[in-house]
Amino acid sequence: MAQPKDFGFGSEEQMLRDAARKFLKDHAPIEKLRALVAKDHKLAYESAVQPLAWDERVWKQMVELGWTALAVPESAGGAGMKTIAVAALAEEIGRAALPSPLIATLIATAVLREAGTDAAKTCLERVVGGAAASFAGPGAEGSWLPDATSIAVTESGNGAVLKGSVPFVQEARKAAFFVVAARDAKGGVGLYAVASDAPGLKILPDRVVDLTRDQARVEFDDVKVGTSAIVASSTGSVGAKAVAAALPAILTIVAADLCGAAEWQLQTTAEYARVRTQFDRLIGFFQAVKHPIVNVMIDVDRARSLTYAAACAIDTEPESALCLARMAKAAASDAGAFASSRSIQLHGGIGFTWECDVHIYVKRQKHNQFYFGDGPYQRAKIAQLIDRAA
Amino acid sequence: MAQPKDFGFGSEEQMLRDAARKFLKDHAPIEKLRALVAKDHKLAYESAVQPLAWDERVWKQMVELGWTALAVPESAGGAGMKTIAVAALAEEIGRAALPSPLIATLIATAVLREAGTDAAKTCLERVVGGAAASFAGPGAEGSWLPDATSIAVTESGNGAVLKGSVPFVQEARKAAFFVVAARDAKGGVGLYAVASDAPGLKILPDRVVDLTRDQARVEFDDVKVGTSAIVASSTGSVGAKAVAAALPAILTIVAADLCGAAEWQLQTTAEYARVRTQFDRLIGFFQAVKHPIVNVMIDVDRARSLTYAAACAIDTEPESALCLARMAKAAASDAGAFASSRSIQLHGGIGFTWECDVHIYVKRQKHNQFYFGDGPYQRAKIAQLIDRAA
Amino acid sequence: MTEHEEFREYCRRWLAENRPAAPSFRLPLSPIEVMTEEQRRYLCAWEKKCYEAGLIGCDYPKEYGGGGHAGFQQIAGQEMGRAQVPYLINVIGLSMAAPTILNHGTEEQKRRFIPPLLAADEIWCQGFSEPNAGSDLANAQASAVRDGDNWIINGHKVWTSLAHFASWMIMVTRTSNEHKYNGLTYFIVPIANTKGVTVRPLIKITGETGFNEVLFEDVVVPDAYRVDEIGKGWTVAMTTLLYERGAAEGAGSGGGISLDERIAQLVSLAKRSRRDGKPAWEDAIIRDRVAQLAIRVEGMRQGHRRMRVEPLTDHPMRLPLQAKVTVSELMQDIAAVALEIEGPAASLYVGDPGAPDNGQWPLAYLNSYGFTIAAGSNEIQRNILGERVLGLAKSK
Amino acid sequence: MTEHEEFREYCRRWLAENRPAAPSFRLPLSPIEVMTEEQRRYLCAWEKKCYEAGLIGCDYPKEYGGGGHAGFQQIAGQEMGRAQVPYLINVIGLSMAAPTILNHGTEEQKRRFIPPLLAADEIWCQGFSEPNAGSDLANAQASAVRDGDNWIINGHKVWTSLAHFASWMIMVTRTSNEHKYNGLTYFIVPIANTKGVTVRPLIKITGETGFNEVLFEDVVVPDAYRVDEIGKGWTVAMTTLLYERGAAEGAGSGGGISLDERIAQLVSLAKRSRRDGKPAWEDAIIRDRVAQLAIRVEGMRQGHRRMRVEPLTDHPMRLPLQAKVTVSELMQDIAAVALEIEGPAASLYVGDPGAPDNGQWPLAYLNSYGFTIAAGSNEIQRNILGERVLGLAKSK
Repeated sequence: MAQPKDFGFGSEEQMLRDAARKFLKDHAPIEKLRALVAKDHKLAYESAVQPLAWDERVWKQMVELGWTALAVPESAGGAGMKTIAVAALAEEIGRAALPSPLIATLIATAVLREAGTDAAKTCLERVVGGAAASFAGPGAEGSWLPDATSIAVTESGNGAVLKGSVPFVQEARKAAFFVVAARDAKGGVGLYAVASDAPGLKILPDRVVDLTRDQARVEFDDVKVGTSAIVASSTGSVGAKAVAAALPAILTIVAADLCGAAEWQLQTTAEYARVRTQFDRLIGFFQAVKHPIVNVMIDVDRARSLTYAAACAIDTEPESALCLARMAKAAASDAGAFASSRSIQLHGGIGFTWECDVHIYVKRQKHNQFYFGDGPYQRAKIAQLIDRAA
Repeated sequence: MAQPKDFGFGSEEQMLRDAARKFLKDHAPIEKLRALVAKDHKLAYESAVQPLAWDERVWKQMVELGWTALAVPESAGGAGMKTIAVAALAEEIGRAALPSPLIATLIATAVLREAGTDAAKTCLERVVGGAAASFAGPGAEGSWLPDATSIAVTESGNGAVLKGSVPFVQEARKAAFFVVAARDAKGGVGLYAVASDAPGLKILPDRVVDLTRDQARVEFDDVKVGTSAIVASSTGSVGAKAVAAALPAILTIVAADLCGAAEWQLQTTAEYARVRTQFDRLIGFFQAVKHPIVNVMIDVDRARSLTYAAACAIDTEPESALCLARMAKAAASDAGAFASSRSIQLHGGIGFTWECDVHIYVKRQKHNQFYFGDGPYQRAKIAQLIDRAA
Repeated sequence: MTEHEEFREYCRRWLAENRPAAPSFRLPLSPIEVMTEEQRRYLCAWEKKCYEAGLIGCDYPKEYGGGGHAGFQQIAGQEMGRAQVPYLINVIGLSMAAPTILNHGTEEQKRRFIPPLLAADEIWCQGFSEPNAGSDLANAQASAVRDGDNWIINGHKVWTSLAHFASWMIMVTRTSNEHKYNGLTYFIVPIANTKGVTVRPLIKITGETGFNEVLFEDVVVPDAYRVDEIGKGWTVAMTTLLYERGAAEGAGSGGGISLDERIAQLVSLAKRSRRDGKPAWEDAIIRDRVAQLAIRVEGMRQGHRRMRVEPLTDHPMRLPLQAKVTVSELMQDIAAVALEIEGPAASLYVGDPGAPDNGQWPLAYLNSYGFTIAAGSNEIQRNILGERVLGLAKSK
Repeated sequence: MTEHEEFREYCRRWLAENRPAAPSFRLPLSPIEVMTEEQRRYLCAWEKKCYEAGLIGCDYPKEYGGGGHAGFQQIAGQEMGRAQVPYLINVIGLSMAAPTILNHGTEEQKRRFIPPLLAADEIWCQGFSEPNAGSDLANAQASAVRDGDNWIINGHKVWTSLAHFASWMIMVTRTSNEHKYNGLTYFIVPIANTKGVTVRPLIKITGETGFNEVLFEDVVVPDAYRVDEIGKGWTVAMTTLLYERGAAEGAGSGGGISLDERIAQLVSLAKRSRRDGKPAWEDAIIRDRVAQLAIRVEGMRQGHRRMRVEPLTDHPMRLPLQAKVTVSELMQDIAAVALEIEGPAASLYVGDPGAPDNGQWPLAYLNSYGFTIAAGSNEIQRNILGERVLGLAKSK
């Protein structure tokens, strides 16, 4: 194994992680999250347009702390930190169930990094400066393959024209620009940077279950893109190649978010079992409570170990990164789903109420479970990889 | 629903079932079973040829009680009882984990019934007279479809010639004759009755895990069959049609055997949990013991209900019989596997020893779990049926 | 044609002719999520009409407003389910309060309470759970203190579906602290416009209201509203729960959408949904999951059938006591598989115009925990099964 | 090149050059199933050779026969695993007795017992379980009564792997009935040719022998063989179990066939097996199952790696205490999936010429229950995890 034993998680990474945990504890504690996203159930689910529930000041502080610069290479003015650090940060974001465009921006950053063009560099510099970004393209056909997109593109000497509509764009209303995957007439996939206020671009917000996120369908009605915004050309499907190269990082980041939230679910449910009494006993006494919690822990730990391993592989052993990242996403999706289910059930009647925080995490987990492919989806791909390896 | 509410399980069927239960309790109790099949582990698993461990006198008594005649139509001298009665009997056989060729004979009977020819009638008369039969054909490719067989046949005016080798033939050394499915050059499948001592027929006993059964590969080296033994011609694949028609009954009989044995596993494990003490408590107190046993009960009950429904459908609503029978086999296979796993685990160290009876049932269940297709196999077929119905 | 066959014919004809027009507003998936007054009015009107046509209360004695038949209710229920007409809103009254009063009530109570209950003129709710006695009914703390011919009730009940519409509550109170089980007494308590009663809607994780907490402050209840003897509350409550658990299937199917129908919906959803670029229904894992659920649905139906065939059951309570666990977990798993089929579209909630099946599946998934937790959590149900059916040592 | 890198190089070279010839007889899947004298001889010879080459006992102090290094044993273990050489038969000695004696033994005990243990000159077994104290070690009843400088031991131990070859047993006895936990005392007991000791092989459900019950009738043991203080048996036993549970993975992989290799075997088996007329590996359900197991194998490996990275673990015992549960259930499920892949061929046992993979899978499946039951059943392990790591109330 060419990987370092400690997953490359050294003192620098630990400092970042610990600082992030402290910052989020101070500036995004559960009380604040509740007030932000779950103050009013009618507002959350019955408004004509779902409200944008996030704290923009916290986001600005995060930018100041350098979190958007973290994954950006030094050549583009970023910190160029290892993926293990990015994963550790994403895990903290998940643990706080933070409503913010950071995860979307980190994913877009991963794609831009792999594109490697001047246009990509310009985008990355904007990210360092605090512009939130979101990757628009995959998801339409339940397909998360590198060339999945429902946007058509025509490239010419003057730039490119985008047409079509793409569903499931994350944090669409928080993003300053989108990294759009689009397919040309020959089937080649390119990547294009489009400002969220570009003429012809329309954001149609979804009504989503997850209270900590916004999501939209984004329509492109002959949106024009200058040559300087062609992040990767559709000729030779260069864009698809960049996405393919970024896929391990994308999966790892989403897995890390799931792991952080699952760890919160584990600890919160265990804490409830330590204090709640039924039948004259602390409910943690009952194996019908204790053993499911332990099973959650085992599943969460598997997902966490695999997530760190995937991140470290991206940094040090890229040839094994995709398989590990798919394993991490599969394990984290399943762990998130199981932790969610048990966190409601073992909280009993309380867990079924809006005022209990459990549902906020459950909804975020269900979202991430399916985003970029759930457990069975990843496993089908893993079977192909195993087959090749065997 | 055209089916009777009581599954057609009237007083006659109940009398048969109760009599069977009593007979088996008296003549095939667990102590006798243990002495018969598990007296010596070396004999069981290390003999050059696995010994035939069954009580032929009990079999003769069963024949006298009319159990082989049960499923045979009255026109062939049988009792022509309903499938629900056959299923109830098979369930008792499973509960006793009886080593006997009855299940194999009932399966062969189901095939012969559907063939409906004079040759089939002759075979059925032999069965009424006490000849054990076994159906040879499917299983070779992990396929249990009506036309699955690895035997080749050439039919002519004088009869037919069989060539080839077929694995996984049940109770091969106990059978007086085989009902052999074979394929002609055009792909048509016929059925042929072949005496177990026919020239050119060779029985090569397997070393099987299940101590309550014998199984063999049967080779046909140009075995000649007279016209009077052509149970169903290969022309027009009449044989495959007969097997297709018998398939619901076959699946139901195997499911019933699984259910009976699973019920034994449930009751035996519950009984152990009622008397065994650990940590100063009866182990049934612990939810880590109690809840798995309850889950076994729920699974066993699902399988039993579906098995009775499948049997009743064969009797009264044939159009829904195949789907119900596949559901019954899927549920019973999974229930048998789960009950097996928990019966060892919850018996603890004792359950891991040869002297504890638990392993005898576990091995029988694992065998039946796969025989004629396990849960996932059945469910793939059920999905097709649901699709057509939807 | 037997009397029962004739009645079935009658039900079918009547339901075909009297099916109500679909409302202009959305109805929630189950009666206990009914929130608005217009929903209540619509459902009560329908239920009263069914009662007047003889489809509700058929097996209750005539003197209590019933039809005086035997075995008719099951038929009417089946036909209402088949006809896919709206569900019955007074579900707690019908499945719990009425049978409890019939079994334990005084003659006066039966005459006073059962007729308007059957007619949907009075809605009922149930006051068992408390903040510190969720699955642990015997720990109920709401107190009832004797005061002449009256009782003074103080306490706090939670998880009380329909309390916001209810005239009456069936309630377990503590009348003695000396005995845990024998210190409980069962009452019928007026809820609507009663001095000292506060009904506060709780919000579910779905964002819906529909269940409540109810606070009692020196509420005066006449002794005539006591059900059965003082200190017999546990016994009476067990009767209620028996009917409630039996009714769980009803809540999932009878009157509303059947479980069969849900499987067909899954297949249809899978054919419309895309997974890895292909219809989800072509994905073998999805097919396996749906087939597994279909087996459980059919297994439950056949278990229900077998329950009544004595020679094919080994213990009289074995199948009935499984019903609550199996139906509630089945409903949960059906919804969970629907979300898997939808994939990223599972993010879209009720009210999103692009949500598959109008966003019902995320809603159904979240609501399913109501059923696995309420009416004695499934953990407690498994204890009961192990102890009562298999004779295992008590876990508490 | 660091000292550790050099040692790894050395191990590789030595193992490549000294790999033993395959025996003419079959070796069982794991050391605790070793039955015959020829198997024992072959394995002891190999183990002694490894010891003499410095691949065993590397981290033990030189005065107790070790190599006096630090961090070498893990490397040697990894390389033995990678080289797929035979497993070590003295597994109980190496993974339990030696570390326990090193931690709790007297200087004399260390000098007397550790060197021949490391050299495989003396085989060890463990006497913890009793017929009425399987998962409940604290209930041990085998008694030790003081008699001058000696102790008289009476009792009955079960589940004692390797007792038929063993010179010594580490044993928990009861020296006082007044205290449950503080009434236990830990001994080293001579087993071979000892008056009053009867070793009776038990037969496993696989039909194999290899574990035993051991009866003690007035067996005399000098006080010098007592480990740690009188009444401290529970504490000493916990040390043993800690090492045993940690070694569970070793039993499954190190030295023998690795779990990775098992996944590759499953893929190969699936390609050779036919399911519904096609290669089983084309069946999406089988692929999903195998991928799931591959994820668990990799997850365990990475968990093992993470265990040693303090900032990425939240509780020092959280990952180590999971090892026994995860590896034993993983081995069980790998075998169960292998049977599914084989389908009807899963009926064929070891010794059947047509059995896929020589019939190892039904054998492995049955044997897997040894691991989920022994060393504290997995039910008990889950209690320990919930209580020690998550602070939940004790279940006992």
